[in-house]
Amino acid sequence: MFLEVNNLNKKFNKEHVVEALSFELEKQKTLSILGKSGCGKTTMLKMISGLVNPDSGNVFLDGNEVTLLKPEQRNMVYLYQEDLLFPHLTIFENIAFGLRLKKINSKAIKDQVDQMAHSLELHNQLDKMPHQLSGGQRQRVSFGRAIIINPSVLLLDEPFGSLDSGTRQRMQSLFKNLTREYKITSLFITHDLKEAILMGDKIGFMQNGNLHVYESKQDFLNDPTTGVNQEINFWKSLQIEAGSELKNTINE
Amino acid sequence: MFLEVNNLNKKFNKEHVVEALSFELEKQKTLSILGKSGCGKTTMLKMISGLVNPDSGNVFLDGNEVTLLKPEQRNMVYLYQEDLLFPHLTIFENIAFGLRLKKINSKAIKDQVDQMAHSLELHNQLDKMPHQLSGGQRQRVSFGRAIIINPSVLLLDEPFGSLDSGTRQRMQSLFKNLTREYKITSLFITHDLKEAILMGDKIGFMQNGNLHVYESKQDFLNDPTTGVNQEINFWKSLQIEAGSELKNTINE
Amino acid sequence: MYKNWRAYVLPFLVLLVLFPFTYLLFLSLSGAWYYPDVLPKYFGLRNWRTILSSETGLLQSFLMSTGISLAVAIVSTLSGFFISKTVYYHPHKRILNLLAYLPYILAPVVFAACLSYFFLKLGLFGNVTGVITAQFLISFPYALIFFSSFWNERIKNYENLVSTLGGNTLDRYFKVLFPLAKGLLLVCFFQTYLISWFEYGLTSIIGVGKVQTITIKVFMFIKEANYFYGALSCCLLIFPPVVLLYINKKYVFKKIA
Amino acid sequence: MKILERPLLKNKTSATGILLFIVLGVLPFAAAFIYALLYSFGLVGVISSGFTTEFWVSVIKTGSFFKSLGYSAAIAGIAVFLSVVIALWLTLKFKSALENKFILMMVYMPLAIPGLATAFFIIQLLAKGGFLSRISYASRLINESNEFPDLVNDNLALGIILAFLTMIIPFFMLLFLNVYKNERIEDLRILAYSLGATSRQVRNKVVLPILLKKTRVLIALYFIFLLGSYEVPLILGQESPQMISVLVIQELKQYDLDKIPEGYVVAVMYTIIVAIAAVFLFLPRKREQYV
Amino acid sequence: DTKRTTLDLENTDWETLVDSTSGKTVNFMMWQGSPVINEYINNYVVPTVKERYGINLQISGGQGPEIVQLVIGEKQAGIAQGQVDMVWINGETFFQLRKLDGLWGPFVDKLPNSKYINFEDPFISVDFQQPVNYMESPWSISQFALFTDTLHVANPPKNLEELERFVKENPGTFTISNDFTGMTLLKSFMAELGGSPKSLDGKFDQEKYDRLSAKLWDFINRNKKYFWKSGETFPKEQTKMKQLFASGELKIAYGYGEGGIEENVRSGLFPNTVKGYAWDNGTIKNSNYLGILQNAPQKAAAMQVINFLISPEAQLKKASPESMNANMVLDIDRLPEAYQKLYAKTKTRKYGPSMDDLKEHVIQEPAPEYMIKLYEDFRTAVIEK
Ligand SMILES: Nc1ncnc2c1ncn2[C@@H]1O[C@H](COP(=O)(O)OP(=O)(O)OP(=O)(O)O)[C@@H](O)[C@H]1O
Ligand SMILES: Nc1ncnc2c1ncn2[C@@H]1O[C@H](COP(=O)(O)OP(=O)(O)OP(=O)(O)O)[C@@H](O)[C@H]1O
Ligand SMILES: NCCCCNCCCN
Ligand SMILES: [Mg+2]
Ligand SMILES: [Mg+2]
Repeated sequence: MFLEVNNLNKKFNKEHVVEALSFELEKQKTLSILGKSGCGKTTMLKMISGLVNPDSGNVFLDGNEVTLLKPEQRNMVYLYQEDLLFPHLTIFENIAFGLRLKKINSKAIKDQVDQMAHSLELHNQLDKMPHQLSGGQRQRVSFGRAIIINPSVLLLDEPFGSLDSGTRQRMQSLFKNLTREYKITSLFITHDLKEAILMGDKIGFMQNGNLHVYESKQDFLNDPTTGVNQEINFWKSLQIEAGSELKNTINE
Repeated sequence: MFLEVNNLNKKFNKEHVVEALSFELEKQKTLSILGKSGCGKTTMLKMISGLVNPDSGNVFLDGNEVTLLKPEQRNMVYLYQEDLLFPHLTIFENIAFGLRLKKINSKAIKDQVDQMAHSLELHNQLDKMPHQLSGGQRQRVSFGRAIIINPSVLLLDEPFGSLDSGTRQRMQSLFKNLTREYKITSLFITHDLKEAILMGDKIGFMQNGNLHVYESKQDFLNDPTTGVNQEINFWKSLQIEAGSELKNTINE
Repeated sequence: MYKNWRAYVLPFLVLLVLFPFTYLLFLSLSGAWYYPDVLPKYFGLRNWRTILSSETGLLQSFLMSTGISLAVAIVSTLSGFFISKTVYYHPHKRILNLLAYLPYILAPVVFAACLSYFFLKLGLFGNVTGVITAQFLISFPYALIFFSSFWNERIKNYENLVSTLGGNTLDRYFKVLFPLAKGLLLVCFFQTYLISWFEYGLTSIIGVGKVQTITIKVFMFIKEANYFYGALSCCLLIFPPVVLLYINKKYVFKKIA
Repeated sequence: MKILERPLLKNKTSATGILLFIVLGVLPFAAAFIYALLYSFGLVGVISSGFTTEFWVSVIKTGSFFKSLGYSAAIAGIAVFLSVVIALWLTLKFKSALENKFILMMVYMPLAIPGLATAFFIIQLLAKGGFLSRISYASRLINESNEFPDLVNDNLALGIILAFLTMIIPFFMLLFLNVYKNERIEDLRILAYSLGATSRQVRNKVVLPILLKKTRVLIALYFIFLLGSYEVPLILGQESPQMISVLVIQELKQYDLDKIPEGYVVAVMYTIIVAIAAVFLFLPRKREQYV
Repeated sequence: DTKRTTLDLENTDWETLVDSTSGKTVNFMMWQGSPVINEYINNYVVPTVKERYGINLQISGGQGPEIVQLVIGEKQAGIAQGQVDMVWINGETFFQLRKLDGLWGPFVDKLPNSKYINFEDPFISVDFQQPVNYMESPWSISQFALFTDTLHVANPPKNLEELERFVKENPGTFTISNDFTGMTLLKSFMAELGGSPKSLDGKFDQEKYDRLSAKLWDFINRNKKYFWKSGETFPKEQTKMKQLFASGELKIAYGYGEGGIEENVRSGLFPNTVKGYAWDNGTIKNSNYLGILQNAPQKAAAMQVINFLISPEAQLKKASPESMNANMVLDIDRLPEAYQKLYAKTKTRKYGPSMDDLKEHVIQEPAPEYMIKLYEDFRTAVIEK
């Protein structure tokens, strides 16, 4: 297995936030993770990326233990839940940040960033400073900054939470393409069921500090506790409510 | 009309962000607003609440022009898109903030905050400082702090963006109940179609700096550009894909 | 009315700030200014000529002072910045913070009096190294505490962000921490520079009057009876930092406002 | 924060950092203190003749130490309080003006005046024979220099306090400006407004608490710094009571060499008292971890 | 290196002694607060000793207390090779350094130029009622005097009775500096209360001190409400008092060096109507000295420098009112004739009195204990009262 997490534990004061958490993930797969707010998702990602130290447990990447390595030695990128842009850098420089660290030549950086900005629909915003952007724009910058460096593992903490559905869809396919193209393995935290289903090769559900990974998507769809059925019912009822007129529209 | 917005305009540098924006809203109604990321939603709310000055145009509240009033004189509460908590106050004090301003006695404040914290599912977190909370928890604090003071107008900028679907649903009904009970008029920005439909008495769609408010929900559902049909199709296809097994689950 | 009031206060404050500089310069050019005259009977360069001719080696003193102060400011600002990070992120930062205050409890002159024994033993008496070390000992804690307010959760997140994007320690400092702390670094640099530039009591004890910084050279006159020379000495002390400030103004002010 | 991230790595850098901190920040102080302590009991010093408590007894008996400490604390307290108030007021009132480079330069400039020069200037300006007195005389407000009010070397330490104010107000302004920016106070201020706060409430419940909590360490530092200041009270103070450093140095440099240990007694007592006070002041209670 | 530098003065003649001083660096610690003194040292003494003897004379700033602190510190730390070779001191510091055994010597009788000094003169050979014993070389001699602006005060007080009347008529214009200078004035007052200029001569006498000081404190406390700041505080240093005089707050001030006003008038600090004058019962006269520290690394070179400083040439230059304006410590009659002629031609002072003017009113410096007691009691009996 490419990524293995063994029996991770974390307490804050007396609160057991992550408890005996274990799972595995194959290379180039995406694991979508759902879970109630405050259940420990962010803490888990931070432990995997090395930003928070687990009280116990291990993390293996490609067979090597990385539990105690520095974040920068893991070749994993953690994408913060809040859009944490560098306030002293322009949007261009924010996106280029990881590339600059690699001392790639400026011309190449410019090309890559411009292309990424196009995909992110941010090509008009490159000269702005972070505080001049809208919430969704900031989130996209943050996403672009992480993915542009083609990390072997990408840990995403609700990367598209502030996007409208259209933009969100385009970002989702961007993500899909890039992970495929660059063979990226990823964990993808989201609160959106649809997104979880679309993005994940596998789906995990986190509860009480523990992560349950479903054998297959079907298992997930079959689990009554996930809320999928409510969702389906909602849209179904809407269809009925909207009547034939809507039905026509849909079937066009 | 309780809230009237007339021909608002706002430019940032040369970017026309809000252009000739007008709409009206009746008392005690909620207007859901959808729109592409970066289309000007936040800017609009900030102008209505007085946090950003419009280049031109007027805002009327209950017949009185408020365009040039300071934010604190408008009796509107604007709920930031990013969770902006007071870093020097505990969660309890963050929620209590607006009540303390009103010089309500401590006992009453404690009761109200405790009750609100329960509804927000934050009763265990009251003694923490903001940086110790998860993203969704912070968002709920921010929401609770705004709604606890029963403002006559509430402007919400994606209040539930970081919540899992279960929590989100409970927060939605909390919102519904409170607006009904306290006769709150509100603008509700969201990227979630379902939420827009559920929360709004009316639904608006913002595009090119302009807001189009649909006459009825039906009109909205019938509009092919909103993305509703894709959503319905998705869940429908899921149902088909999942086959009979899933169907049973759903119909249970 | 409200607006008007403010429009007057600001120019007044500016005049208030400029007044001492102008007045001291004026006084240094004056002579024969007896009570109750509002203006002096003599105005010219006499005092300056007298002092510049009797104080040989003023230029060397000036250069040496600049060197000492730069060394002290750079070393204490940087070490204060780095060490304050470990101190204020440390689990026992409450105790450490308390310890950091201790050097302040003794006034520098008293501190010097108590430390001179050790400096003598270490051969740090009467030489530039000793003076730099001694001045560092009082400016370092200052810098350390100065940066305490900088370190917080958000800064930590930014730092982590660089790491997760593949940046090493150097990147963390040069790409994020230094730029974010630039304003504070500059203020601290300036303050520690001034602590060193103006330090008299400690320098005179540890330097035994042999390390003749510009301050040592001219402070005597301030304390003497002749206030025209006193004013002149003030000018010699004050104007170099002001010029420094002016030259760096573009650089200093960009990040602070 | 209880959370120790990545202990192995942290411990190495952390250990070096803490070690440097102890060596550079704590050790010299400890050495100086122990030296003073030994001196005060007659255990070191060229004219020492073995352990004795006579110097302690003598200092405690005369009581000038306690008077001096109280006097210093009052002056430093008043000066710090006024500086904070004035600096806050100026910073908040003129926040937008302070973005102007020239105005900002005006805030920086006073930092370039050392305490001794400030004291010197204040004497030239405010003494009975000073500039203001001459102007008052010329405009017939007074008929002789003696009628000019007592503003330096005076009972109320007005001159000292004024000097302190001019020295630290600019510093506090720069500090507040920085914190204002770093802590996103502008955003939080607007947020508070929208929650219905009046200007006054925004100031008292958001802006000031955040500014003060973030800077209280430095404010306390300046209190201690003023408490122990030397040059300014030396020039602008009166002979009795005197500020504490002036007293210590006077004792250390006194003509009667046999009494020098009394200076160290004063220094030791002062250090102990302020250290105890510092424990109460700076050891923040666990709950207030936002610093 | 811990090797103690010693010189065998007994068995070495001057030529051998100074033979190897060329190229040596001598550290001279002195008070540097006056441009005319600095001018004399920096532009005359330093280049001259360099040129003539090849000695690098380094000046470091510091006076009595700093010197004493340094000696105490180095003694404690057992420093054999000290930082400073020679020092400029007066009786107060001499007393302290003797107590600390910090001075090296006797060496003065070895200096060739010491032959011009009259060691019979008690104002030279006795410092604070202590025999100098060639442990320090006299450098200048001076007398204490008072001064006033004759434009405003035509008849300044010359005894305690007149002073009492004066302060009542001119409240706030007289004070006593709480330092060496002020205490020296108090000693003169005490001598007056004792009935004669000689009343404090001899060893310290506790009974005499108690009796006279009681009278003195009574006089001061009775009148201090008419002093500067109503006697609630006193200037810490004599320089402060001079500033107050210069700015017009005080009408009478005083100091060593016959008041030390010549330079102040010349530089424009005091108006040219300021004149020094004598006190009826006399004021203290004494010398100030150059000493070599016990652990001085360059004792021979320091001797060479001191020998130069007491040479007729250097002394004559220093005596000029336009230079340091310090009285020669040399006996005119012993000088070579050429220098006697030159001396006769030196300009006289315009503003300060000469020592000749004051010679009728001379008091010898009393025993050091008087100073110690006065310091302490002035604080407890006057300032803190
Ligand atoms: N201070 C500013 N300076 C310059 N441009 C700005 C500023 N604030 C907003 N903008 C620009 O205005 C446009 C609208 O921003 P706004 O925040 O209103 O968008 P939004 O609809 O809220 O988007 P989102 O859904 O992503 O939050 C964006 O292109 C943004 O970059
Ligand atoms: N530094 C901290 N100190 C104390 N408690 C903390 C700290 N960080 C997180 N917690 C607590 O740990 C729990 C899990 O937090 P975490 O951020 O992992 O949740 P999450 O699953 O990411 O939630 P969300 O979906 O809301 O972002 C929460 O109850 C939170 O309050
Ligand atoms: N003990 C050192 C304290 C430093 C305080 N700096 C004040 C600078 C004012 N210009
Ligand atoms: Mg989270
Ligand atoms: Mg927005």
